[in-house]
Amino acid sequence: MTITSSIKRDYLYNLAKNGKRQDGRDLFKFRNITIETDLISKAEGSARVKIGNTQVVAGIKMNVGEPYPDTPNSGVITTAAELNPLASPDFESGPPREDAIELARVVDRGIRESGVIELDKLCIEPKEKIWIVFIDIHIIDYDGNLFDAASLAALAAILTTKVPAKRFDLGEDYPLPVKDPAISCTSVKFNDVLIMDPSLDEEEIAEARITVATDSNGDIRAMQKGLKGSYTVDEIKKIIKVSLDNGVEIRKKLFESVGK
Amino acid sequence: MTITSSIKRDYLYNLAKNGKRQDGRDLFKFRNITIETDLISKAEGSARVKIGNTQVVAGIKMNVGEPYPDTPNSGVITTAAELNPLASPDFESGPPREDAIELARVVDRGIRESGVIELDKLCIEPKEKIWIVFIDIHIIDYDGNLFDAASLAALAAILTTKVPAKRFDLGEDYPLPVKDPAISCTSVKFNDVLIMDPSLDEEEIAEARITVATDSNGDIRAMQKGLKGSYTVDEIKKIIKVSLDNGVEIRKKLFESVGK
Amino acid sequence: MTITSSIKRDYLYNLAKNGKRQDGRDLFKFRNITIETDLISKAEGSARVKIGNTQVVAGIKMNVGEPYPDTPNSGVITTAAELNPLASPDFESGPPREDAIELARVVDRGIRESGVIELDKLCIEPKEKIWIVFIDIHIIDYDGNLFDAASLAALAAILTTKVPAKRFDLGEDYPLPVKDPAISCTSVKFNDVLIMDPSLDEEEIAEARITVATDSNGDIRAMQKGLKGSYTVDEIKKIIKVSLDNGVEIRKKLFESVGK
Amino acid sequence: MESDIKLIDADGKRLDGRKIDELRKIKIEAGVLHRADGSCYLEWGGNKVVAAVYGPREAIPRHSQNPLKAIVRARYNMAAFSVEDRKRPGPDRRSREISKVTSEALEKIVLTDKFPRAAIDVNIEVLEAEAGTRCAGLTAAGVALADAGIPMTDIPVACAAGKIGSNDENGKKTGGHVVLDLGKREDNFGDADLPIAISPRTGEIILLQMDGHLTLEEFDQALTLAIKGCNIISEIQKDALLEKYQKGLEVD
Amino acid sequence: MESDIKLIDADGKRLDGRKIDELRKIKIEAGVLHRADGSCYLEWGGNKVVAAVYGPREAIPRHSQNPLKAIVRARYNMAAFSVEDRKRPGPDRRSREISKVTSEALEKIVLTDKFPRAAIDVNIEVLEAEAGTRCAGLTAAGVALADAGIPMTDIPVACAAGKIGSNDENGKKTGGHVVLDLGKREDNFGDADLPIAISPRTGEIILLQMDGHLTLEEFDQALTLAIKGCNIISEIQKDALLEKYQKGLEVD
Amino acid sequence: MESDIKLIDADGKRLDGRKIDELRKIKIEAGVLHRADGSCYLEWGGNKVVAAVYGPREAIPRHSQNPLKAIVRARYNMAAFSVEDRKRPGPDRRSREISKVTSEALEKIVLTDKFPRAAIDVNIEVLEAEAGTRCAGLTAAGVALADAGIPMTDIPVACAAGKIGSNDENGKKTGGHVVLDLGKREDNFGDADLPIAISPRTGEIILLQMDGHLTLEEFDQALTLAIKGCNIISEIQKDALLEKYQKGLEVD
Repeated sequence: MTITSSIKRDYLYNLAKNGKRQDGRDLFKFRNITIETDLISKAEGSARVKIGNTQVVAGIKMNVGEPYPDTPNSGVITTAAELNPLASPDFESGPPREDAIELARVVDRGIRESGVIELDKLCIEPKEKIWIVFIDIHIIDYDGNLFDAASLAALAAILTTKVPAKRFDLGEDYPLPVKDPAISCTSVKFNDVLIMDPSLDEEEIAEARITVATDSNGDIRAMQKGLKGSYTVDEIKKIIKVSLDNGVEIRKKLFESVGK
Repeated sequence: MTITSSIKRDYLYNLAKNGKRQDGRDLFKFRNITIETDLISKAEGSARVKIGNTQVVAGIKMNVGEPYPDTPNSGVITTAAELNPLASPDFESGPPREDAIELARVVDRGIRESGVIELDKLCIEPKEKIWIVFIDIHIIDYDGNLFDAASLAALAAILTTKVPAKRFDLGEDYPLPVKDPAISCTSVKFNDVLIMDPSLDEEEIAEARITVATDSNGDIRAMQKGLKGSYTVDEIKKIIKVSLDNGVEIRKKLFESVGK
Repeated sequence: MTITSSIKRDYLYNLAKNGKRQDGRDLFKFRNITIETDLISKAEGSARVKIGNTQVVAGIKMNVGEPYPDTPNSGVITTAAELNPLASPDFESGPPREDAIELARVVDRGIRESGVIELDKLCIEPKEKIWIVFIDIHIIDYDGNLFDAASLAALAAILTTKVPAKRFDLGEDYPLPVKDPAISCTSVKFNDVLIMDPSLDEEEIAEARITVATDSNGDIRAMQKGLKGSYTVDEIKKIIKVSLDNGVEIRKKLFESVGK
Repeated sequence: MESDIKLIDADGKRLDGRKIDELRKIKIEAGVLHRADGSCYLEWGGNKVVAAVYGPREAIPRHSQNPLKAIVRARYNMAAFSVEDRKRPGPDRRSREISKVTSEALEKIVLTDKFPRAAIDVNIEVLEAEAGTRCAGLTAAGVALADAGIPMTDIPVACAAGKIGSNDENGKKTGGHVVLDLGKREDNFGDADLPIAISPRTGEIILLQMDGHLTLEEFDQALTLAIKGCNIISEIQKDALLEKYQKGLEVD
Repeated sequence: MESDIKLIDADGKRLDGRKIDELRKIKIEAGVLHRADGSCYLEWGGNKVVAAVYGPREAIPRHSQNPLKAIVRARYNMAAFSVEDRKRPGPDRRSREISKVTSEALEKIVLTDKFPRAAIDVNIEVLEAEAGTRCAGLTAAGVALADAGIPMTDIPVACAAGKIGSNDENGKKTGGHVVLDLGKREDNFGDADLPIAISPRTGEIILLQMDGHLTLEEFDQALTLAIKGCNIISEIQKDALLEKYQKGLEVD
Repeated sequence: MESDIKLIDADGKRLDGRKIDELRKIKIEAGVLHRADGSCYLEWGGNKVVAAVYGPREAIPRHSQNPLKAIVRARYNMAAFSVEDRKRPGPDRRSREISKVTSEALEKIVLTDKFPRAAIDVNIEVLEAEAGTRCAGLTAAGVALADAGIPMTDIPVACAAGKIGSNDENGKKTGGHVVLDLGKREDNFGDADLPIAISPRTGEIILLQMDGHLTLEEFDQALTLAIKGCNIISEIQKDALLEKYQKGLEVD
């Protein structure tokens, strides 16, 4: 840790101990979230999500392909994330690194485990032809909390996706069959303090990070702990509670944005 | 720029200002060109081209494959160039770098845009089977102006290629269907001087480079500007004129070499 | 060569000149060899071989695939070796390097040239379907002489492999059709001394290495010379003789281990 | 072939209703990103491009440094979802070539000798592609460089001209029309494309590529038209920068 | 779907006869390799894992060094023959994610500030895989680190709990059972998996992932059960280390 | 199998009319390239090979340097068009193995301790391949090294011997013939191949590989024959170098 970051750390920690944050937020409150959809006419679905200054674009392309042998009646999802050098002076071009892989896998897990895309409705011809859903996530501006921004952008794109049946001579286009999405909420910990939706400054001093995806029943659909710190059982229960609360609000905002 | 190259630069520039060059050539004249064909009996077509000391070998292999969905009646060309470490102390082995990629793409463009290979005659069975033409270019000795040497070697190989129909049980071998080739001529600029067919020394001090491919009607079929310098409109017109003149002579030499 | 290794070199050389070795072995004797098979129930065949402290695990997986066009009635072998960073502080993760490639190719050659796997019995349907035999070799602990340990582990795995016909709806599983294996014996040379089955210390000072694979007729099936030293004709003849002698003993031990 | 598509009608109107010397609609916004030192969002017809500039900063790896001046590294990248058929992520040969010629063009304009050993990184992200992305990318990069305060001799700008409608049903040449700024179908079924970039103050050409088939006269017309396009777009670039600075003043 | 597989019977017995809170059979052996500074062989149900530790040693490449403390680099790798369908050799996205979360978990436990600029390399090789390899790997790594004499605050240990049997034939939720340490078919056809790693002395959670569907109550049950599993395995780890040291004494 | 091809006739003549101990036609030219420090063009039967040597020069990257001597880096590469079925460009496992054994063989001959920290790069480019390219490549490399003036103890040379014609129609061994320098079809359908490289002055063997099936007696015969072949080719190498120097003198 450099001297600058140790000063920043003390400053942010002292704020947090008193329930305050740099930008005036409550400890468990998200920054302002905006969601736009249908940006990219070439894509089957697309969305731009901003959480504070963090900005992510997700696009969905679909293709006809073969099912995996062990799921002959099921469509396929594939999720990729690029930590584009556009978004941060610290991102480099090149093959995806550990961070980008973890990001893509956590977003993928949130989508997959919640069953938001009804994969069994994406079978065209059992054993022969299914739809492949490519979810590509581009980080455009990085100011902390990529997990939630990426996940939310992917969901907004998914919920507005049209299956391009016409392009493949399979009838008229129709909306991608979807179910209730799981909303991902990420918090970090430094010293003994927990905060939701970390900004970049807060991420840089974080010791541990946890992402919780919850559904509209209030159930948990996916979790991922990261970084080198640890949590007590009580901290984890607290985080789940707060993630649920935020999840409710974000879900509402998501449904408004996609017109549902 | 090192001191050596700045001395070289001044020397070559002073020569050029007086219309002279290191090797006694006129500013707009090529070095001696030799073209040999049918070197490699395993290849469907092959050629070795020397421009001065620069030496390039091109070989053509053909294979039966599937057409692209959007061109179901058309053969496919694929062009690759290796800046072999054989050819220069500065070339390294490994995956192709920007220079090799640009070289391959410019050669490819010259071939593709001139339509020298009649791709629509390389369809065996619409939507199912077409001929793939692999053009592989090996730089053997690098003394400047790879673009023209590579392009000319590719053309000489193309013009002497036999379609290996017999090997694929598709009847007798026959000459690759070809049309009028576009001849590529490259010039560089340093200070305000333009010269054709730069040697390595001249390339090393060049600020800008331009390649012009012209056909036997005197029309332009492809162009590529490179390096960090700029051109005025008048300079570009001048270069096109000189490229046309040289193109006529090189085309004649090419036809003689391939017996046409 | 560091000072340490030059001292070690002198020490080991002086021992060897008097027909002695660090661990008390004769110059042409192997360390203790143990062979276990059927370790990995997921694999079609598997074995762990220890030669002294060197430890190698080999596993065989089989799959149904297409034959090569030029051998339409023949199964396919593919051999890969990983110099796992588990096994040595000097091994790095990443794509296989020259050493791992040479190792895999020498093991592969020993297997292929001896015809131990009867590839012509691995044809399921001529031109259409054959068995592919994947031989994967993991170096677990590296204390010298990987060539022989890897080769022996591969053989022990091969000789206990069951063709997984049932998994592919091709009838009952049955033993992989095999013939007489060729046993690989490796020796190294330093100064004018030859020794068999080098330990890591001995390998580090070796100038030349030679691997000889011999069959039960006493014939030679594959050889590979490595490292920067040279051999006289007489040395090579001597090595072949000694390799044959060791081969007889190792073959016996192999057959006992696999219950043949 | 598909040459029976009528790219231009009897009145000289093009498929999308444009005149021969008319640009597609262009919208430029400067300073759209928080992290980047300078940035630009650009829409040009159906193209959507973001450019971000980082630098001058120490060039890494070290061996890429030039002890006498800064290096300019443009990186052109297309999003997987930017085109009809999903593109595999990561650079391909086409994007690496565009990155190279763009870097070279920008290096001519940037006052690189002010920053020895430094790198100026120009990231161009194509979110949606519809003919002419290299010109769109370079034009956006010019604005982002200016927004980043990178000293330059000028704001570089790019535009293409091309030729359409010259093939009759037998594929024979029948004249054709030199037009400004090819659209998607014009690019696919047209006869030539000539993208250029210039320094608008001096008119110097810093990027030039040509594909297709042009007579010398057509080339001259196309070059003149493309330069004209560049000059129009140059004004839009300046307006975008002005608007950003005005916004900045309002906020303060 | 395959949800008609009956993962748990009326008596609460699982497919392999285990009780709800029963672990699969675990066997741990410390110090099994000659070259490594510390090592461990672990069998856990059908999983077979070897872990080897090298270090502390100079971190290479240099730019990976932390001037204030050691870095812990776990590398999880599956043998090509470890699974039913041969796995292509080399790291895939899954193994790289597991390597990352394992490295992070171990770094919490190792006293890294004792070894500035050093690397501690933890190689985890999965020879045979059958559900739960990440827990098996981390548990083996803990023993190998202790065997290497790396100073730690504790010996880290991992275990998973999960949920099975909650889908009726229509795929509707019908309760289900929270169980310890999912087996292969439970993992494939179950409803949720919650692998965790803890520091057993303090109970702190150093790794946690969750896939599937759990109510808050089920999560609490699963977390409690997984911690219980960790504590049982922690004893097996210590026995293995003790046995090795005793053997060492006998030999001397 | 294809063993019904008659590789040798009743008179001991081979498919291409050669005698048992006869080499294919070899043509060597030294100093064929302008840029390289030394070079060689070699035709050997249907093989066409160019070798170029650069160095001694500073070894890069630095960590590849040996502070006590030069490293010799041979790089064997086959052109995509050198074989019947187009080869994908770039090194494959076979070419990397050949590069390795060739580097090791050459390093024995070069006086590497004269050039600490240096690299001597030997590039071998196979333009056309027809059995025996590794011997052709090493032989060309020997001439290129001499042409570059690299101090060596000798000019290395390579040649193979093999066995053909030993399978009757049932695939049973029936004797067979040990022959010099296998041609393409002999290599494909023969019984064994033994490529070696030697230092011709001392007769020391610096490269040796063997594939196939040889009795001890056959091995001895093959080795003797291959050494004989090497010695013949060694003279052709020296003639080529001599010719180049004579030409050099004529020009001056």
